[in-house]
Amino acid sequence: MSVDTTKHAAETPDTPQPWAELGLKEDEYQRIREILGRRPTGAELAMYSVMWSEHCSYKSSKVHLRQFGEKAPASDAMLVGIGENAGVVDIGQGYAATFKVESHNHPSYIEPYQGAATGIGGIVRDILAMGARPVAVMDPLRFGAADHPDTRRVLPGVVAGIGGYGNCLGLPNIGGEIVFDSCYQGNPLVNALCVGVMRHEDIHLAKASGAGNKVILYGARTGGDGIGGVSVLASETFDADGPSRRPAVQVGDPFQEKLLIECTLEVFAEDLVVGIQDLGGAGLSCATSELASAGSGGMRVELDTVPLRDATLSPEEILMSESQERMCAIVTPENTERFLEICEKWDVIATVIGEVTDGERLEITWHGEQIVDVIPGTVAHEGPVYERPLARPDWLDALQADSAAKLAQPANADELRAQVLALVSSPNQAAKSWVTDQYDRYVLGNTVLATPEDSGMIRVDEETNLGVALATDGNGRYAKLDPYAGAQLALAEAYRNVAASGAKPLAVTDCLNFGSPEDPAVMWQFAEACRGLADACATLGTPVTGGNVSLYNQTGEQAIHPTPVVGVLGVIDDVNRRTPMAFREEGQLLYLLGDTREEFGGSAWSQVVHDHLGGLPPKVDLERERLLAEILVNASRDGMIDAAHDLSDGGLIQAVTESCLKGGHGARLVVPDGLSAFTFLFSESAGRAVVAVPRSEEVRFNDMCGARGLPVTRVGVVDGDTIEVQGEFTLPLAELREAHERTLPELFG
Amino acid sequence: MARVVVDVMLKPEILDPQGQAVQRALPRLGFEGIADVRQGKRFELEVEGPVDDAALARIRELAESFLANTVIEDFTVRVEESAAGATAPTGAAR
Amino acid sequence: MARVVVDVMLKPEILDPQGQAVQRALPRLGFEGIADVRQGKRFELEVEGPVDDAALARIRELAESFLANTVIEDFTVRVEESAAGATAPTGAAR
Amino acid sequence: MTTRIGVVTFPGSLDDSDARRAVRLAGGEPVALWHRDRDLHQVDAVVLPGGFSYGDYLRCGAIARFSPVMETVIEQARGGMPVLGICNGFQVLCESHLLPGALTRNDHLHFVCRDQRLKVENADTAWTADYTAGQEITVPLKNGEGGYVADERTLDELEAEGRVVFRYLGGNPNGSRRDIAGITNAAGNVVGLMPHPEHAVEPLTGPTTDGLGFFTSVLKKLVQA
Ligand SMILES: Nc1ncnc2c1ncn2[C@@H]1O[C@H](COP(=O)(O)OP(=O)(O)O)[C@@H](O)[C@H]1O
Ligand SMILES: [Mg+2]
Repeated sequence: MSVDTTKHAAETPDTPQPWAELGLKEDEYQRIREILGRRPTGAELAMYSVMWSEHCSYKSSKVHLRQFGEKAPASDAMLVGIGENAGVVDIGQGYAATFKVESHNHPSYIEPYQGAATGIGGIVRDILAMGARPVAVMDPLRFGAADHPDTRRVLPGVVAGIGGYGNCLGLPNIGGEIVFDSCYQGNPLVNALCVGVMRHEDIHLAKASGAGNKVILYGARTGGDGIGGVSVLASETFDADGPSRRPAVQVGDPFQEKLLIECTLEVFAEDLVVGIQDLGGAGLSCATSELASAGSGGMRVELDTVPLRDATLSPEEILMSESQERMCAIVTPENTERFLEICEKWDVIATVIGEVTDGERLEITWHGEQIVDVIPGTVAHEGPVYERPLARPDWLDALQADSAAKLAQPANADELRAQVLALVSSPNQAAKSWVTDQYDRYVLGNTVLATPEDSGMIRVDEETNLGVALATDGNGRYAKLDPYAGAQLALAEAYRNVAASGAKPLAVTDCLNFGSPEDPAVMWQFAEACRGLADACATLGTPVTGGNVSLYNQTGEQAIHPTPVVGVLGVIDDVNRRTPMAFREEGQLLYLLGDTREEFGGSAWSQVVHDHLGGLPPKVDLERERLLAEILVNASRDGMIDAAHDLSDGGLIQAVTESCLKGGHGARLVVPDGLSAFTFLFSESAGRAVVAVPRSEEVRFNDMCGARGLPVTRVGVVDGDTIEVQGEFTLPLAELREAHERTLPELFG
Repeated sequence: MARVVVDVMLKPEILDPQGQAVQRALPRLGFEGIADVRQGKRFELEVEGPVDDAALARIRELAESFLANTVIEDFTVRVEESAAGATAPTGAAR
Repeated sequence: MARVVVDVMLKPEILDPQGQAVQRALPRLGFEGIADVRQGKRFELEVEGPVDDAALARIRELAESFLANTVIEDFTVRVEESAAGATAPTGAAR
Repeated sequence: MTTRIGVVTFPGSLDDSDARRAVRLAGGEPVALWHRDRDLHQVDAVVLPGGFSYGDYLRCGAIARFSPVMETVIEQARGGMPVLGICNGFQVLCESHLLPGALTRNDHLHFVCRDQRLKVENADTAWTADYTAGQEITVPLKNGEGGYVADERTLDELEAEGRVVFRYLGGNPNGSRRDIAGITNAAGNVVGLMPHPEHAVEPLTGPTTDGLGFFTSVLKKLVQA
């Protein structure tokens, strides 16, 4: 079969092309013809279609994401901002950290193991491409109802895939989330975060410059996997014999990725690359067009030199393939030999597939014939931008009016006790060790804190004990009730978690998981969440450095809860000063920081006890969050507290239970004046944390809080082997532990 | 008791890192002349009662829904002839 | 190009947790009458050149020293009859 | 002069830098050894670290066993050089037949990462002399294929000769026969175990510092030698 060359395309303007099958709209196809001044070749059409897909072009979300840049607080920490593979922040002592969260939702539903595994693989390559050594991963997950049969299929596969890939890669898994809600039935969310560290001078960017420099593709051979995966559409091949389906499922090879990491780091160490880009969604189409458009010149690529796993692939398929574990580097001719040598050392296949030119076009040939001739920027950055219609959902008023305040509260101490047990054993609040024990948290030997701590913490420098802390959060129930507040609460919680472990929050990444952008109600939720997050970042002084958008998360007409997942990175000068969550010493005093109000909208209590979602989420007070964080960080630095745990879903009793179980010590709690025991235990008011203060520090700690104006209430003492709420009930730790720990093994074990 | 064997292999177009790892190791072990290696799974089911068409149909169903992941794998089902020592992997071939 | 298949199974006396997990799941899937399940590995080697006795002997050696761990596993080696569609797992049985 | 302890890096090794750190914290000089290099660079002992050598495709440790560096390690181990195989390293030692038996898929079929209590059964090997027999230690365990198996005769022999070095306490995490977590060869210079002592060498990052004893043991032994 002859290839569709640019010459042929110019001569045959009327040849029908499968633009619709590739997911392009008629006006988008016309726009491509305008840009080119002729019809696109098959290869060009392939490139434009994947690069202009929602996933790659952010066509529906772009107008809203802009706020993250426009409203971003001035921050000296930001070294590289939105637009690159991942943002980079200065963490001091000459170090920089880069981190980002991405989604792999749809692939993980189709093939849970491989979908989740390749999700880890993809985000790790993004971090690597910035010049950093990846040092840890996290995995915020959402599944359908815990007892639904399909969750039994999806969850174990996803968890095994994340573990199988991450463990084999040698990256500690230091945290994440597992949330069950029937809104994710048929549409689980598999988000993956990776963090890497480097020296400032090692930052690399995805750009091709310097005419004559070589374009080197290295890593796995290119196969037929994942073609069209990125556009989530049927992937017709261009064969005249009619469409043949290629599998959209990509299979990961973590061993290959481990070699890719080591090889790439060695190449960085010898300063051999001018620019570098990972191959993720849209494969070579993305890598070549992005590298070329960011650089100074053009690029020429001989596509037939790409090493293939399947010799029958067409040039279009090679351009669209999403085969995993590949990278693309720009290397000067002088350094090329050394680059190839290092690849050989690591058994990594590396091939010079083209070079940077002094022109301005991206030209791709196939056995000597030109099949692509484009201005790369038109592929990479000039995709369509939509101002999709927005409409506040018509059901929202009714939902917000359905307040949780009218739900029956426990009538007596026995009921209160029973509800505590129900809460801590409910799938969302139960211990997650059945999952997290499948992840290696020790590898690399720098894990200072990991699950189930408030944040994961990694030592960056063994000499100085500089470290970073990370937490991810997102509460779809809150966001459903109010997406603006929900996004802010997600940020506030992650921010608070980082501070609770003693680190100063610095910067943000986010993964915005929403339904179909073609539904104005969903688009409104999305717009509100973006606005909320951007405003909150401005107030908290933590810029968004990068992230990901995942749309079309819905089953039929039913969209998932809007689920903005927010990751916060913090820095700690000396990891020895970290604050763990466990209550470790009898006699230490328990203080509740912040204000507790009757706030039950979207709460875990309302879900577990009443299967209810309605009303308004807890009030957001970002100034309070900021103050609380300052107090937590200062207290940690000055050794005033021995344990801290932030309060979030499930309220105080959930937090105290977790800290008691972790430390193996009980607690005696006293209900503060002015609060009912019920509100004290279950309220989800934001901006709160519970801390354990050694008696010797009590005065100093109280003085500090008083001077800064943070409400602080003494609520109890670490004591014995029960949790006793004075005047109400006593629960033996053993009984709590049993309730808390048996749920997941029973469901999935 | 009859034995039914279900062989499950990755579809040809799906990456098989395991088979590739074996293949890459061959030259180091002094083996030449093996162009490709694919690694899959073999299930041996000991079936009570007669293995008639109905039983085989049920086992096919089992293979399709459970033993194989048909998103990425193909499978075959066959009754193993109990006599043929060559195919019964019960003793190491020497 | 000929295909040689090497089947590797855990020795009968070695616990096979994967086979057991399959077996335990059968009742839940509504399957009765399967007395035992063992899970092993299947390697498909594409051999260049003729598969004569010498070639087979070398592949046996490969299986013995590399593909199987004979401390815990048994193996068999056989040439796959290229015609017999029934045993070539290239398409899902239906 | 400090004692040189080699830590092999195979492609896919993961805990090699941790093993080197442990050697350093114990007072030795860690020396990185490369899988393609037969030369052991005058090290006095060798650690085969955890990880997924060559992806652990086929079987854990099966491909690593045939690497050039292992030719020399096997030879020197037979000559009495102390060799410690941790997790994947243990699997490599079994595949190399320096230690009997094999490691199979965990009986529950999941990867497991947890802090594991162990009983030191043999405090006379090159790597355990700093412990006392019967001592309890806690170190991380993390593996997917850690079930130790061998035929009954081999197991009886191991027990009779005191070659079971560690046993799991507080629950068998992977279905290992007779709760065996680690074993030694007859000479006591080659030790393999599934748990990771190199991850229990600093209070900051490990559950305990119980793992340091492995490295101090061998350093003392080598100085005495
Ligand atoms: N929700 C978001 N918030 C902030 N930045 C985002 C978001 N979604 C995407 N981005 C940024 O847009 C850029 C392009 O994203 P993407 O194409 O997904 O990158 P990659 O292909 O490297 O994964 C990246 O810099 C990414 O961080
Ligand atoms: Mg990228």
